[in-house]
Amino acid sequence: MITLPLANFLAQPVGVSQFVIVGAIMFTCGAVCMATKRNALGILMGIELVLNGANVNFIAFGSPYLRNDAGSLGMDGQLMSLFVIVLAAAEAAVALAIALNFYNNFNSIDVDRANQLQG
Amino acid sequence: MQADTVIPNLLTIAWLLPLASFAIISIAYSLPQLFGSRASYAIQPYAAYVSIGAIGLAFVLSIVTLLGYWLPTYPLSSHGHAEHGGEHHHESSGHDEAGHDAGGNENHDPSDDSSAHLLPSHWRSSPFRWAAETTAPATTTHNDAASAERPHNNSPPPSLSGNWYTLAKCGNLEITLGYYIDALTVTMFCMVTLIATCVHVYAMGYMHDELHDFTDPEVTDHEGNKFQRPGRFHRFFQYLSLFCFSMLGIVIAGNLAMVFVFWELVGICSYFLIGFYIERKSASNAANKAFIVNRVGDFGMLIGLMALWSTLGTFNFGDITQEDGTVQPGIFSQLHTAENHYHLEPTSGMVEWAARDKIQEVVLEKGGAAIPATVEQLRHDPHHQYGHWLLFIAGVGLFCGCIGKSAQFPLQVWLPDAMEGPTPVSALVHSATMVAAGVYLVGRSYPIFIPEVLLVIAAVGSITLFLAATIAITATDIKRVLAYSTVSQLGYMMLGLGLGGFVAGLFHLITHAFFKGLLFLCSGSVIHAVHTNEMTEMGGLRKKMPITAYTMLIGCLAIIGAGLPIVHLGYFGLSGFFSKDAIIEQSLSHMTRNEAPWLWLLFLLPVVGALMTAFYMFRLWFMTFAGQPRNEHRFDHAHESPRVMTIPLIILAIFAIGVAWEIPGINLSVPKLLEQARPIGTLATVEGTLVSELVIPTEHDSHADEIRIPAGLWASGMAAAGVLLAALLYLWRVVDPAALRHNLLVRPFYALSWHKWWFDELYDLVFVKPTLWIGRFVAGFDRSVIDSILHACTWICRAISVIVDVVGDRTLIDRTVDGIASYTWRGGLSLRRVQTGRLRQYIMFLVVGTIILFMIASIWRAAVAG
Amino acid sequence: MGCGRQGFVRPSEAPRNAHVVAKYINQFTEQLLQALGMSVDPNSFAVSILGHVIAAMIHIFLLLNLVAVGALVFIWLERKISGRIQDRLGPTRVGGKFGWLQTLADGLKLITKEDLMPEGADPLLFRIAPYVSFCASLAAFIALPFAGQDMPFVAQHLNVGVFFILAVLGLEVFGVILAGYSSASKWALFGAMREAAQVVSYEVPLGLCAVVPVLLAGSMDLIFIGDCQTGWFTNWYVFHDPFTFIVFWIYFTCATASVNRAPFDLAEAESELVAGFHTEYSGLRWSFFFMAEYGSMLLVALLASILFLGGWNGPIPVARLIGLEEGGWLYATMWPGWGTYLACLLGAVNVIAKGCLGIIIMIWIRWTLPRLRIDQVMTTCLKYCVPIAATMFLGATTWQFVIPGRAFFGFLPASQTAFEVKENWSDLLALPRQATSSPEDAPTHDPTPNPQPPPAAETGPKQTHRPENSPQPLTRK
Amino acid sequence: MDTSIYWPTFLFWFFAAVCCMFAIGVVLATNIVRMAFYLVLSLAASSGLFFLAGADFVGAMQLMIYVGGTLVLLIFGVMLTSQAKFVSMKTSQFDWTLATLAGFCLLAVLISAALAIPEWKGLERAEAEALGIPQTATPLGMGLLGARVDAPTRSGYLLVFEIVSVHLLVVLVGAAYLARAKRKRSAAVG
Repeated sequence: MITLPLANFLAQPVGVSQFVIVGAIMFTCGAVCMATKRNALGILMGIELVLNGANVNFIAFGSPYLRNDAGSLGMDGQLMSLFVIVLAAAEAAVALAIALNFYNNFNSIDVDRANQLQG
Repeated sequence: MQADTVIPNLLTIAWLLPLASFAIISIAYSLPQLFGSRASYAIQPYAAYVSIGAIGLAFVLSIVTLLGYWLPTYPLSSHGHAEHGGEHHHESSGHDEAGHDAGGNENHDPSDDSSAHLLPSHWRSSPFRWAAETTAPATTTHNDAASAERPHNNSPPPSLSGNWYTLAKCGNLEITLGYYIDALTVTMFCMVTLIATCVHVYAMGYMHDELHDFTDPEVTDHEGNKFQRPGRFHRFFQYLSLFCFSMLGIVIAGNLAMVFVFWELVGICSYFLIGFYIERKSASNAANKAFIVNRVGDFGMLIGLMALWSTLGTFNFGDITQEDGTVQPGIFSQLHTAENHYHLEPTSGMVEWAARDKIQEVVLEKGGAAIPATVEQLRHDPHHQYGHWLLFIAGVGLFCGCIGKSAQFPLQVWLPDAMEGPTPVSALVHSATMVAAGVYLVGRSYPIFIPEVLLVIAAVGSITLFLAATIAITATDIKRVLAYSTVSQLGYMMLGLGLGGFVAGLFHLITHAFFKGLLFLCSGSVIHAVHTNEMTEMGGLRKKMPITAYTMLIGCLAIIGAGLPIVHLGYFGLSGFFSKDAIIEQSLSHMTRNEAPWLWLLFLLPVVGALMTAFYMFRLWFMTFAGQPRNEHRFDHAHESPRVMTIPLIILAIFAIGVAWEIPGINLSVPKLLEQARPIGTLATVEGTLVSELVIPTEHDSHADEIRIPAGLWASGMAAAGVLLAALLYLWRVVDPAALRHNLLVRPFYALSWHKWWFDELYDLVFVKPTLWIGRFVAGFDRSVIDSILHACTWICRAISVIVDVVGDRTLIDRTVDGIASYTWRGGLSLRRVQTGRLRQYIMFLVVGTIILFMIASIWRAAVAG
Repeated sequence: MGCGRQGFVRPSEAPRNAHVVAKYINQFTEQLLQALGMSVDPNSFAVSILGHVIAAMIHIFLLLNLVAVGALVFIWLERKISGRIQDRLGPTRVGGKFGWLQTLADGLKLITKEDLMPEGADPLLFRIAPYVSFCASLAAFIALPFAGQDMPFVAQHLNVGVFFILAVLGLEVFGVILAGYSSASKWALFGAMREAAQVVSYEVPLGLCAVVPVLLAGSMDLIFIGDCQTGWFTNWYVFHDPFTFIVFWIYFTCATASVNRAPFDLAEAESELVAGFHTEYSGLRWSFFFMAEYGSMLLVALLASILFLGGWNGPIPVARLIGLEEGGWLYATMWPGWGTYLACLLGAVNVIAKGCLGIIIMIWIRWTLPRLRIDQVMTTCLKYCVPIAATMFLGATTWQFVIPGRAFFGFLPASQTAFEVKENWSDLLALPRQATSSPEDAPTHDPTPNPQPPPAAETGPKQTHRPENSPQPLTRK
Repeated sequence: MDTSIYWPTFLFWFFAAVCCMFAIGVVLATNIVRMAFYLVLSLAASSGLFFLAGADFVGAMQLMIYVGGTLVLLIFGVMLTSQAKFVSMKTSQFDWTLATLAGFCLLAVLISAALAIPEWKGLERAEAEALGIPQTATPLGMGLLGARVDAPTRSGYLLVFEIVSVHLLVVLVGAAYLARAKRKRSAAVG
């Protein structure tokens, strides 16, 4: 008796593409974040976002609920994302150490101050 | 058969036990020394216990093998000619071990009746019965030796051979660790382990000085104070164990390569032991001398090995049964084939090799298929005996090794110097192990020797025995006298073997081992008592050390071959009596068979040698034990040795008396064992092919009365004469030796003997000095000529490199490189603006780059699609 | 139970959780509406929403009450116990006899208090922080089962329950940090920093300890872990072998630390930092922090009871003894399903009782031991707990490898149910590759655990050496 | 046609919304701590997405590690910025516009790519509902140990696992080293 317009919309399972779109958005946000933040930690967070977007894609490709044919990554997707997570953690550790030294050298974590590498 | 597996295993264990004790001692005592912590004197005796236990256990195992497995499996024939009685049977059924159908076919063998009348009944009681009974059928064979139909020679003895494993295998050269076991091997095992055990026990007493810090009286530094060093008790026994292991290895070895390996091991052990007091210059010199002189002999041995291997393709003595059941024929069965009635024949390989150019022609004409026929035809070519020369080279080469090891002329010089080692070592070296190895190898490879080689052996042996005997007469160092007597006794053995007396030679080896070991241990006990080697300072010790004195007396009697040749009651005598008589008989029969006048020497020298042996041995005994003490001080301090040293003396004395006798009850005696071990095809009388008038009579001829009785009388008579002479000179002092020394008639001979025939000087002149000269010359040549050439070369190289440097490097290469570098530099300068050092900018580049990539990809796809 | 021991759970075997309840409710509403004479399509959008929403409501209500009421009770309990320990009476007046309404009164007082916010604070974060930590500690309860067997009482059945709970528990400190940072005060900041450092480092030994029961059971499914300890108390994992026995105590210590109770409560060290991270808070927000703290206390205690103390299996299997199990006489007398339900209810009581025991012990510790210094806290974690836990983990592995399938320090055989429900991947291995992806043939490979459990001796190695025997079926098929 | 609500879809959109919203929040926020807070929420939501996709182990992992990681991030942010009176480093307007432009281009490209592939449309509802709860823990563990119980034909990840472990160790050492170097310097200065 009660039918809403979005009923069909919500009644059907989503596919890989929706996940990939979410991943894309996170990726883009991460990229933009990296590009705009002058704060080293902000850039770090951007990187985390990017990696997470990649993870979302991996999971989506591997999920049996989203894609069921032989093209599905299966468990490999989850394994990949596991590795990504672990490596992201490692990268965070190193990046933080770098940021720390950075801070000690420049008394700030503004990456724009560190342009001594310019040609 | 089960014994076939048990005997090798038992002997292998007996062989490896000394190695085990060596390893244990090394790990427990020597290894810590590497790290600076030396074993305390309190625990060093345990090293002796370990090695004594090992060698004693080895002796027990050997005896068990002999009595418990060998004899039951291969019973000795109470009928001597059983071995060759079985040969007709062998014609039909090829190589299995000697059948024992004793005299099963006299009717085929006329020689049996001919030998029958040679067996008077009253010999049966004598210890020599074996000789009487093993009288061969071959006595008659030499008459028609020339005739086309050749007589049967004796078949292979019962033997076990096999391989443990293969060390190396390249092409058809296969170096294996294997065993070849026959009665000789077993006998040697018993002898070696027994004497080694006695020596070990004796050494425990003799070497006790090493159990505390040792003061070497003979080594002094420039201030003249004595040299102090920590004792080396455990190391001595370590070396002894290794020594026994090596010797047993030679004895059990199944192929010549393995023999060579252990041969060298024995060499290095003797090096260690002779140089035991390494701080003494004389000792280290003696060690070096022994080692180097041995290398000379080993060079010849290597030649012999190569000759054999390159023509026979194998090192194995016996036939080896492969895993696949095929039998790989060993050296013996290749040289003595059943088709050839086990006579020694160069193999077709040898013939082919010897006549290779002829065969080459044949192949060029008829092609390879014709080779066998040609070989057969060449083999019977009467004019030049193809292959015999090869056999000659091989035999002489092998014998060279034996010359070196058992100190035969001309390499006898090292043995007397080897007296520098501790006396137990001398005893071991001279009796059971080192010098025995040479004789044993001759006996082992007996089937390889053609008559000419045997002649060489006999000649060398006779020369050696005479030479050494003459030198021994004047030596005053008690151990040197014994050393030279050893050399001359070894000469006897070689002579016996060379004259065709296989049993005689090896029999003397066994008996000599016992009494020579005894003599050396006695001398050691004397030295231990009076602390000198010089007989001129001894005398009258009989009262002080009776046991030593009388055991040594037994030794002397044994070595001179004292015995009663009472023909019609059978013989009685000490061990040496039988063995030496056997040799002299063999030489007598050899002389009777050969017309060549110079071959008489081969009888004359041993007989004279017997005289001299008796003389110098009793000279030694009288000077040492009889008469008045020449040096009161030493005499007063003399004392009988402790029991640990005398008991081995007594044991060895018992054996020195009775080792030649037949053990009553069981049908066992050393000669019978050796007779059973008689190698394939060494029984018949053979004639030389290269030296046609040479005849090597069969050993059994020498047991004929007309040979045996005169020989026995000669030997005993000479011995008696020698003893008498010695007594005259040194006991009753009818003539004063000192005065005699200055007698014009005697002096030259005395000088000759006293200076050992100037052999050392001769070698020094002939070999050592020239070597040094050549060395200096080469050094000078090197310095002057070669160095200058090298300098010239380097100068040229340098010049060339300078040119290349200027022309090629500086101009061409550097230009190019600089050009590239400058361009890169400019490129970098122009691109540096991009490198802003701004992290965020880089990220922007990344993003934009990604986008552009996507764009390109999609455009591309569109292009491909549309 | 044996649900989901294969690649996929059969729909029929789906665990009891919100979805199932929602389905019941849907049917119920359908019948109701039909009784009212209205015909309705149960699959219609609104109805389906309705059912699920109601079901979710029910679950949330239950859990919320558990936490909130639990907090009330525990605060009161703590005050009484601390009073007794300090030889006082503690609250006596409010609510009659033992002052058991004291906390309620406090709550009312807190609600009426004014809600302050220091200037210079970050308003958003300051406001949101208490709810963050409370949500974290509440969210962990979603995966926490209160009964196993045929009718698991769990809001959402996760087959990585342990992991999930530990992860979400870690989120709680997040609110604390935000609070400490956002209320611009150095005391708060210090407290937050301390707590962050402490919690982050204590998660390591905590995880190491929690892995040991997972290892023994061979699954991260809390329900499964609980069911592996059915039977008498001898089957509890705390008694499984000496290593687990030690691990239990380490776990308890680390749990105490990770919910920063005394003696690890450096975050609110009154003597040094006024009140730590909640110095600036007052009123309801402040009470939320406390509810979060007690909630997480309850959580770790319950987790301990499930991981180590047999969960819903009491020391004595009362339900089985009184025949309340399937086939028991009492079971037969009741309506179908109700016997099981009662048994599970008993189980839930068991779990909560053990949790309360754990909390009482925590309280006892708090009022007995003095507070540690920060370096001591770190030392305890990194120098003692981590190495010991790691060693115990190795020890337990070795034990499981050497004498598998034994319980109670290896004296007794393990309970049979522990083997009924072992995962059996070899069947799955035998499948073609689509097994994971195509749903209809994965379940058909019958996952039903073999009816008569094989003896421990031969099942034990099978599960310890799974990697070895897993390739074996490849040759099969 | 089953029109009743399919909760996974609903939850997906919910989580996706949270995820993207807070991701954008991270971009827009100026305060570092708030950024971290948004980041955590975004990551938590994405872990919710993982749960929905049936990767509950990875989801839990995400929660545990990322939250831990960002927690530390947060602490550092606080430590390194709080002393400077909540400095917010403004970015130039030009950068902003440029970055946004590039971002949108990238987003457009990615989304077009996502929608371009026909296989990426979802399953049928019945088909999806027939699927039970996937068991992920054991296959993941076995996969890391090199034995694939889920897809026997595929390769295991033992080597990768080892490499990553060693990498982690190296990273720990390196991070510790960097931190230590800092201390030395400060000691030298002060």
